[in-house]
Amino acid sequence: PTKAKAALSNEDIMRYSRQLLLPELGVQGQLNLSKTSVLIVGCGGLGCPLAQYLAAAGIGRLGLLDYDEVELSNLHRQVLHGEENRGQAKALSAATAVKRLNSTVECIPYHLQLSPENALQLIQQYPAANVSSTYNVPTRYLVNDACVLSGKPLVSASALRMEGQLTVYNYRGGPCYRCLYPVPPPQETVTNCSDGGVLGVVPGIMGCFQALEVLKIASGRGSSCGQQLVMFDAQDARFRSIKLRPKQAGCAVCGENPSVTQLADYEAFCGAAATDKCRKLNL
Amino acid sequence: PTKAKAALSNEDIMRYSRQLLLPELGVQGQLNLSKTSVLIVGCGGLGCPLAQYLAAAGIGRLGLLDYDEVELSNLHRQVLHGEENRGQAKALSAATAVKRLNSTVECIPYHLQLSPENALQLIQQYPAANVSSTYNVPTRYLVNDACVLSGKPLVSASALRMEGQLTVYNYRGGPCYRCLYPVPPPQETVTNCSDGGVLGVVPGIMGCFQALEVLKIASGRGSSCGQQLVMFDAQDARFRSIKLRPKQAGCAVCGENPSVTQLADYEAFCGAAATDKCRKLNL
Amino acid sequence: TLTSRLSKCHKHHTLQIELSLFILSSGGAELLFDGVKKHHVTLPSQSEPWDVKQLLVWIQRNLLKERPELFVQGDTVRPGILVLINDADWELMGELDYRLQDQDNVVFISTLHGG
Amino acid sequence: TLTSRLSKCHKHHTLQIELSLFILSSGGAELLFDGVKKHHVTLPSQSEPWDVKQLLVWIQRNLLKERPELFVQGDTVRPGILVLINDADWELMGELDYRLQDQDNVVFISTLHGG
Ligand SMILES: [Zn+2]
Ligand SMILES: [Zn+2]
Repeated sequence: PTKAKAALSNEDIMRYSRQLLLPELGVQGQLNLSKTSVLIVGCGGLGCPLAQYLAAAGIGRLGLLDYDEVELSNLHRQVLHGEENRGQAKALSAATAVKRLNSTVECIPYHLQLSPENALQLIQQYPAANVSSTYNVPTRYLVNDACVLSGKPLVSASALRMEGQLTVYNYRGGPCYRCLYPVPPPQETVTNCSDGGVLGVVPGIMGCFQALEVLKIASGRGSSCGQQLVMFDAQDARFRSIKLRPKQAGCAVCGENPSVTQLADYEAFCGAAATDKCRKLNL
Repeated sequence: PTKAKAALSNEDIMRYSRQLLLPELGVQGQLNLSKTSVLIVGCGGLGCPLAQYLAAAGIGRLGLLDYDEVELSNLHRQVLHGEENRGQAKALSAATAVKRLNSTVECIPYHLQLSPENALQLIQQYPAANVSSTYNVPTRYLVNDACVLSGKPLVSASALRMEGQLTVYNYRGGPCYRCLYPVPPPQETVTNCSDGGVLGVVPGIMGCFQALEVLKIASGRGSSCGQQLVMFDAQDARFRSIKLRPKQAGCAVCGENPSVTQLADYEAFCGAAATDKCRKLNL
Repeated sequence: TLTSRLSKCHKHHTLQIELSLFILSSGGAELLFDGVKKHHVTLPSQSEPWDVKQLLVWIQRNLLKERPELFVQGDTVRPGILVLINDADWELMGELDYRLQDQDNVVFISTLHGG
Repeated sequence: TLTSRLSKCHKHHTLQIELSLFILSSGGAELLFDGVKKHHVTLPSQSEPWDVKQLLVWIQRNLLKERPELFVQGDTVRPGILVLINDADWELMGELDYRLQDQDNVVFISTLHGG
């Protein structure tokens, strides 16, 4: 889908010289990056550093999806946007910022909400890693199912208050989101950033971490976070890696007899709206 | 030094609302941030995300020091700069980008090299945490000694290839850089990014981590990385925290009978030049 | 290794009267425990070995201050909470039937939804 | 706890013929070990307990491929390399005199200077 590069240009060699030196990447790894397209679902606190470092590293194509507009209260953590972008679509604002950094990356902003109607078609245009940084529960199930149905890995992270979590789902035989969470949580137990608050640099760290895992997958080295949950506690500056269960034979979407074979109504399934605009504070 | 705020403005409350919600920060913590000034030594791969997240969070004053100009080979990791900034002083380019994100932060670019002649005077203008993201050996000793002589903590990180390291020196009775490394390393064993290469997102993660520790110190919560070495291995996505030795009684600068009582010639001490422009590849 | 741990566990319990555990909660689950993330608890001795199912009941009675329905549903944890035993997903350890050993580390982690 | 570890160590050595260690290197120090970061080594039995000073000599003879002067200077590691024993700075453990125990984890880490 993205223009297949046979070789690096002189400008590429100059721009990426410091990472071309790495035996873990090298010229072949860099060419692999340039052939990779990644969809970022959500251009918020996680999506901003993620898009920034993927573009800087030379990912071929970057889809930037967000239905929301930039607000002043975003700027403490959504560092790709600026004060002048208030009111602008986040997808557009992010694309402009990314272009400033690396104009050779093909950047496609999507100012829309991911839905069961458009998700598969969109995700199938992004052959490699599909990244979610989305927070609400219905969209997490939607992105998961769309990734499983299209056979793509999902590099998922979240951040709230002073904590972060990261897992690569549906990757090399590992579990999908539904394998871990077959039943959605009760809505009153779900807290988002507007309710619970978040220290901006925590999604900063987690979004960079997502970028790292996407780059490891895209370059051909592979992620070390499949079937792993990485937990970060910012207060004591500690990371913990947890071994997760394998792919579950009884999983509704990736199991042996899946009951989910197409995308359905995720708001009904979760008993929640797929936006985070209004939500009560609970825990 | 920076204007002492008695209360938050309505715009502040809107902008920082998501972090004001945190019991770990709150209004008092936010006011503490606005009273803090931080000097960032080096606006490169670590300094960029560091400046970005400190400014986003509402640090009162940010000194941005770098003697270098933006080059194309910087852009894979130095994400505050853009293609249009090539040839511009990094300190200026970083200041412009930071202003775009948060115009309420007082931003002071220093396009100069830190030296024994200017270091103390500069650092004394930044009462709270002094952050170094500088890589060459003489500058590390210079910044360390200047921080010890002015009684300020030093949040230090480095990144090379696929690895990162972080320590908060001279903090709450913990060791300084010299306590750990009383003798400089042989010059041929020192590798920098031009020699060894670096995956851009690795300084991204470490710079965010520095920002986190600066924010914890500045808000009054305190860092958890004094007398600790945090090691990050990007290939297996693992962090390790190592307990370091305490402050050494025999340390030449922070010990009981210090022999270093003013800044001296660090290039002679280290047998190395305080730039990273030319260096042979060794290990 | 699960079997060896279980047998070690059995041996343990015949020698030992009380069971000491580290209980951690994070991701928001700590709010059910009065905001405290780390608990070091001692379970009273009993003739049978303690399993996780019994631990959940004990926690409800002794640690949870309010709204136990946000922690358990039926005899297991509610959807959205992941249980980790000694840094592994409890699904790998036998879930509710895992027999607890002295000094075990049990973590209740709520999935985060922010970004 | 150092004393208790040392006495445990003594006891260990009277029972045991060989000493098995995990040696890790990072930050660039692994380049002295042929680029390999993790080594699982077995030290031969000897009448006296092994200490770190002897380990450095053994490493020089058995693991380092070239340029030993970039690893040791005199009888200690060269400036710029930090030694960690079981996740603690070796300065806390007795440095060269620390007596190694079976299954000890020894890390040689080079200070990074990139940014
Ligand atoms: Zn599944
Ligand atoms: Zn010192």
